Amino acid sequence: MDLSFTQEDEAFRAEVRAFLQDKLPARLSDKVRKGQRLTKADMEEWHAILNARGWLANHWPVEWGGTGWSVMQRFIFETEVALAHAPRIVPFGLSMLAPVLIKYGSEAQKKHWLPRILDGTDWWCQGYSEPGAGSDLAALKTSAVREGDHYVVNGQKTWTTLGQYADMIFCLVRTDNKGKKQEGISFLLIDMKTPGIEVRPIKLLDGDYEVNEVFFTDVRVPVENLVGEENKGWTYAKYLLTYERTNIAGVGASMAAFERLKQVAATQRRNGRPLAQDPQFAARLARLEIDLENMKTTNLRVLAAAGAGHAPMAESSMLKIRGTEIRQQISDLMRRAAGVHAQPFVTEALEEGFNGPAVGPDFAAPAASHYFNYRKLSIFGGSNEVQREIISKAILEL
Amino acid sequence: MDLSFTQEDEAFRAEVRAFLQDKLPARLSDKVRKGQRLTKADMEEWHAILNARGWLANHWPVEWGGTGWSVMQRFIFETEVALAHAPRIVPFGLSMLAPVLIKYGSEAQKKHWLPRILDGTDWWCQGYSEPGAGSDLAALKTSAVREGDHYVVNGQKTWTTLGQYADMIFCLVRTDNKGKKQEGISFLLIDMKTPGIEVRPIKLLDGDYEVNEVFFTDVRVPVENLVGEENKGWTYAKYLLTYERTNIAGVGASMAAFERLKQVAATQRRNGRPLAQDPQFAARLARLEIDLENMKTTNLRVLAAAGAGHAPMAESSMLKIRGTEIRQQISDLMRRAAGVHAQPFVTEALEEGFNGPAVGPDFAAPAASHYFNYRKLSIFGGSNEVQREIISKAILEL
Amino acid sequence: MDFSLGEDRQMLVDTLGRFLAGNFDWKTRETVIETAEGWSRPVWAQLAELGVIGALFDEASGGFGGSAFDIGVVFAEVGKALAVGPFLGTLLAGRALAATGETALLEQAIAGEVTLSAALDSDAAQGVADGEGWALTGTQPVVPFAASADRIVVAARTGEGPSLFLIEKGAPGIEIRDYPLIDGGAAGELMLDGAAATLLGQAGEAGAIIEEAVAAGLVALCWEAVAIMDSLKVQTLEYLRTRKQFGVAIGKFQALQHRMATLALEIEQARSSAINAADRFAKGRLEREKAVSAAKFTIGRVGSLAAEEAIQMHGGIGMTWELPLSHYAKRLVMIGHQLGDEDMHLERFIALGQDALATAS
Amino acid sequence: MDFSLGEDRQMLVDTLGRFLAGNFDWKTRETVIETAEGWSRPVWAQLAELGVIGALFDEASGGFGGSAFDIGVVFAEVGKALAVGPFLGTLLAGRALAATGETALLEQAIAGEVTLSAALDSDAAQGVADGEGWALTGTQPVVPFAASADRIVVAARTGEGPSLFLIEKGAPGIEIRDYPLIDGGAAGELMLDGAAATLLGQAGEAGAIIEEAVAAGLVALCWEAVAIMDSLKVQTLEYLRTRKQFGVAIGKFQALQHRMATLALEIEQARSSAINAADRFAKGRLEREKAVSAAKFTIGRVGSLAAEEAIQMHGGIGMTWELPLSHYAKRLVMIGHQLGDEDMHLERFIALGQDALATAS
Repeated sequence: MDLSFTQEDEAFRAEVRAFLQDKLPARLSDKVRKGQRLTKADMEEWHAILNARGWLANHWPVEWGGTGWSVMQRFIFETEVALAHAPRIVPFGLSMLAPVLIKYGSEAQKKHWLPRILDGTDWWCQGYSEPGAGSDLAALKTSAVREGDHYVVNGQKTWTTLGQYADMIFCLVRTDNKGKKQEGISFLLIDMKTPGIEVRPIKLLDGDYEVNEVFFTDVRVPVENLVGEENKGWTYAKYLLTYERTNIAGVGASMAAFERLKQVAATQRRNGRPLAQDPQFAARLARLEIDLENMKTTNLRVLAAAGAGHAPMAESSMLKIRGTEIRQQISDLMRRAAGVHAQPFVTEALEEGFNGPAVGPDFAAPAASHYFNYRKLSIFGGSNEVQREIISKAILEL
Repeated sequence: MDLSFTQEDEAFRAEVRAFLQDKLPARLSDKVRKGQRLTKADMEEWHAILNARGWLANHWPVEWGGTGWSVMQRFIFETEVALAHAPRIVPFGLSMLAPVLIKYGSEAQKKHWLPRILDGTDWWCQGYSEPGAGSDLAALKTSAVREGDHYVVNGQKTWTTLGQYADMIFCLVRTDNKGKKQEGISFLLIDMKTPGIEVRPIKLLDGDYEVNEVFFTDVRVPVENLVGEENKGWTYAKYLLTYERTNIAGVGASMAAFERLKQVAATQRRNGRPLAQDPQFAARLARLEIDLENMKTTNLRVLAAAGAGHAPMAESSMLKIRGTEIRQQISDLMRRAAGVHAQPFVTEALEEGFNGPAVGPDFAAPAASHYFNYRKLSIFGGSNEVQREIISKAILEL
Repeated sequence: MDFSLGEDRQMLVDTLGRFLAGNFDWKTRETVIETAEGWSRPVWAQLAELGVIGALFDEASGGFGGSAFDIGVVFAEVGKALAVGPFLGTLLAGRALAATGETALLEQAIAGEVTLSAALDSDAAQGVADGEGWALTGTQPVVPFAASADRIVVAARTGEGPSLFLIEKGAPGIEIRDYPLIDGGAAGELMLDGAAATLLGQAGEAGAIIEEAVAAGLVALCWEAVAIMDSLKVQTLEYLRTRKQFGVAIGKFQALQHRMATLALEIEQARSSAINAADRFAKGRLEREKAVSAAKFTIGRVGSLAAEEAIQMHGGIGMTWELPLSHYAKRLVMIGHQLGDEDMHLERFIALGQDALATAS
Repeated sequence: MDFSLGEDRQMLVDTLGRFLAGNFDWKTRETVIETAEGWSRPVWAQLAELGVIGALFDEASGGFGGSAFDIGVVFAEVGKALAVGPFLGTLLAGRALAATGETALLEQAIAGEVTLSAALDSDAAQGVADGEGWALTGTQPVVPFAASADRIVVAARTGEGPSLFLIEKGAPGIEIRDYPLIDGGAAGELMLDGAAATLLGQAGEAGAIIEEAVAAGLVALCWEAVAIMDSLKVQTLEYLRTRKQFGVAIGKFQALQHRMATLALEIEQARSSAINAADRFAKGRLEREKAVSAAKFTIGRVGSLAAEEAIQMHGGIGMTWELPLSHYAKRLVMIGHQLGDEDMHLERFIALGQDALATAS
């Protein structure tokens, strides 16, 4: 056993750090570090920088623009990017649709769509959930009826993250009502500018807009936008959902957030001493640090197994549960650290270039918003209850 | 709202205290306080003392020997008895069978059995659970076949607490195999000296014997020992299980145990200071104290509602869950307080009159045994999982 | 022992409940929290007329109640309706005014003619004598509805020790940086730079008065919190009974049933803690303070659990602004941040226990 | 990065696992724990012959392994079989002997010719020079298999500071009050009254040696504990699959499924903590000590959860002496009490973090 990174890995890490030092704009990392809201342009800017370096689609096959990195290199990359407070890389085209296209799409589809994902021509969003189909995704009702060389789509999707910015949406639609609900689902690519599509942003409890409802009324979609075979969409959807994601635990993001929390605990005072020396807070912090350290190794173990050819399936459910719990706990301690200053809701302070007087310590402004917003982590991407079901069935065989 | 006890209640409490001061043998309270094992004679002695005072069957109707106390008086009595470290009052005849007989028994049965319970002639035990019927009690298989003026009983009961001392057992037996499993159950009183009964003590993980298997082979039971009607036993069994128990939370016992824990925390040292000043232990202790204080009021609220004529049913499930959790947590902190001295297993130290050299602090000897033994609290009397089912159905209507 | 509210208090509860249901419905709340002041003066005036403000104070101070249970039931209705307004500030300031004999101003507040607030951290400001009056300097954080208040009771440290003062809206040396709150309503940083102030009571003697006023505030917050938990529970159970996935109501899933059973049990424990706090309020100082800290700890612990479970069991819909549930959850978690959080009160409970031991020995 | 054991270590694991399965089965264990000594000398001799004792020490000390991972895998097999014997005492004493150059005695122990134990609380005894040797006074609590040990390594405080000594079975001034343990095996209170002792290494310089030996012991206990958790998990899953109530296997009840999923996840976290402890063992002092304290905290926390859940899900049968499960649960909880419990190691982890900050600044 040896948990050290190899010399090659360390050299790679140095290369990534140098790149981040050089190319990650301070304006962007500053916003991320402060917990300010990112604009569409912010995310596009970082996307383009990564693409220019050839590191954007690092998990794709080399022939389509991938880097050929090992799982460990990808882990290092994702960790370093997070520690440097880079903006999130919007995953819908790059990490969700692309693997499906690469595995199940036609040559024409790959040639057309993959380069456009890389160069940012198309901002993709995801049309999976519906009002009546959340955890029970296969219960979806949005219908696509074949009429000549088009499908006519009617129905509604919801929880479509960043759909307000999107050029394209990949959708699960029902093309057959007979048989089991998992059969009769197809996977369609739909241009958001097609007549009959309406996007309604959903205001979340933190006052921000990041998810949307998308309504389809007689939306005509060319048949060449069907991925794979008609009525086989559930296979592709499951592939997308269980697609081996090295970063599902979000260890890098949690490490970065935890570092910030530790700084806060060292300086913010309660009862005349730093929070880091407050018995209750210190214990919360230590428990979290230990759990995160353990998680890091759990993640590496899964990756090492993946590198050795063992496909992690249900293990990623464990990573998802504990990874999101840790991220939520960090945001929980951050809002606790803010004390009375968690209440003020100065939304201007969440925007770039805010110059007003700070209310309380600077970390406090987004603390409560983040805590409430991160409730989503245990709900989306397959709720943590659904992940427990998977563990129970697939690993524990109950 | 007024949570003070009335003057009458306080006068009653004083009376109970005076009685305990006067009549509870120091030898017995000493054993209880030290967590030593009680013998059959110990329990019988205390039973007789209470009976002599007329306070034994305080929850029975006055005509049969009850005291006519209010629920609040009974709560005060049970609390004071526990705080004085009196031995447990064995409940099987007194608090389990007797209410069933009083409600469903014949006049002859009441006249014969109730006085014998009071004067200690019969030590009763309970024949409910079977190897295949635990949480699913109604799945019981022990059969009773009518032959003339006898039932012939065959089968096996298990987890029969203190059955090794018993003169009599009340049993749920199957008298009919048709229809729903809840139908066809009867309630029989069986003399333990009848030929064909074998008692096999079960050794528990703490090395002690308190539960038994009871085997029945062609055991002949006179038909006059049937309680109520044949095949209606499930009704009586349920009545017994949900019989309004003022003391299900065990608040008095937990208060007594917590006081002892507090003394231990004030004197036992770790890292050069008393445990009460150790940040982690102090926090555990405070959380527990607060939860117990809350529980006490929750219990009183249920009692006050019962006094006002509202029959507590599912509320007693909440009391059972949290009451047993608190009791388990006290034993958990006690074993933690023992530190390295939790490991030594000096069983002689658990017997009265042990004169050998103590190993570690005196509270340590039974600490681990109790912790392991108290695992039973969340298992028996309807496991805490079964109680959650009851809450979910009866209170939450899910 | 008597757990009933009693006739008079029950009438107050019914009146207040009916009034808020009729005059501060969800639509009204949504409008009010978007206004600059963050509360509704007309609603407040009507509450005063109904005697709701007066219920927080005893007759000697010009009120009609003033027991901890009176405070509790008023704030429970506030919680149930998720009402916003200067309830807490009025309570804290009013208790301080009553304790220092300033009943004339308190009577105006009870009548709804004057709006009060309170900033009771005596370490956050200093007071120095300045001719006939006093001058205060320092910053008091997150003072409820500070910008709307006509008078603010301010704690400050003087040479004599912790002291209480009254400052007046618009007086020189006062600056208020006001803002909305994430759970509705408004507050402000009260920045004092030699602000003219009137001393309340005796300089240096305010410690016990502040502690008693804060204890009343803690009772209020705990009862408000329990009412919110009840509401979250009811809303969540309703959702569990009606929302279907995999062909059945999700309330049929045993894992959720058991979690709801645990939550229901914890809420009953929280209710008991709030009752204990009110019951011990009129007892000796140590008993009162242990009980309010125990309650605030319990409320904080169960409050986050209730808020998090309610949202989680709702799924995405529980995170939307549109659903009242999310606002109940936000208010509940933020109550945890007012007048000392869960951790602070656990530490305080431990310290009070050690004080008690030291006194006993 | 490499999470495989490597060929040699895998062979050791296989050999040891096979040997214990064949020579220390459940029946044997039941017999052995009822004996006065509480362990089996023939089995121990065979373990020595197989090289198992030697695997705990490096070649310079006469062993064939000695890395933290070697220690880990040996104790994992001990845990899997719930083996009793002077494993921990030999490890602790042996590491101290190796660090002080006493390899001759250690070699005898590795060969199974001499039985060792260790009592490493330097605050529990005092040592004073006594002619050529030393005299020790004090009581060392719960010394593993003390009555069976030929030699015991004892820590004591001298004028120079914490020091290590060797005492010999039966020497004057030594009294051992021995007893069985609730989790099997035996130990004793080691009462020293001017007992003749030989100094190991330099007087006053044992602090770092003791810390390193205890760290090795912590790695051992953590790996032992994880193996026990695995066993409890397997036994409980098997029970959940076969035990029927209400007409179905109880493993079909969702509430239990979700709890098992949580438990499985926590066990993986515990495994990671044990791996971290072994990995950091050869790093600098602060990294090593933080990792072993983090692991012991995790093991303690998850250990009680695993023991309690395993018993609860079994119901009454899980509490019986007859079922191996209850003994696994007892051993697991008692590991929490050895070499510092969960709370102590959390406090220590916090303190080490503050040391690190102080050093950095």
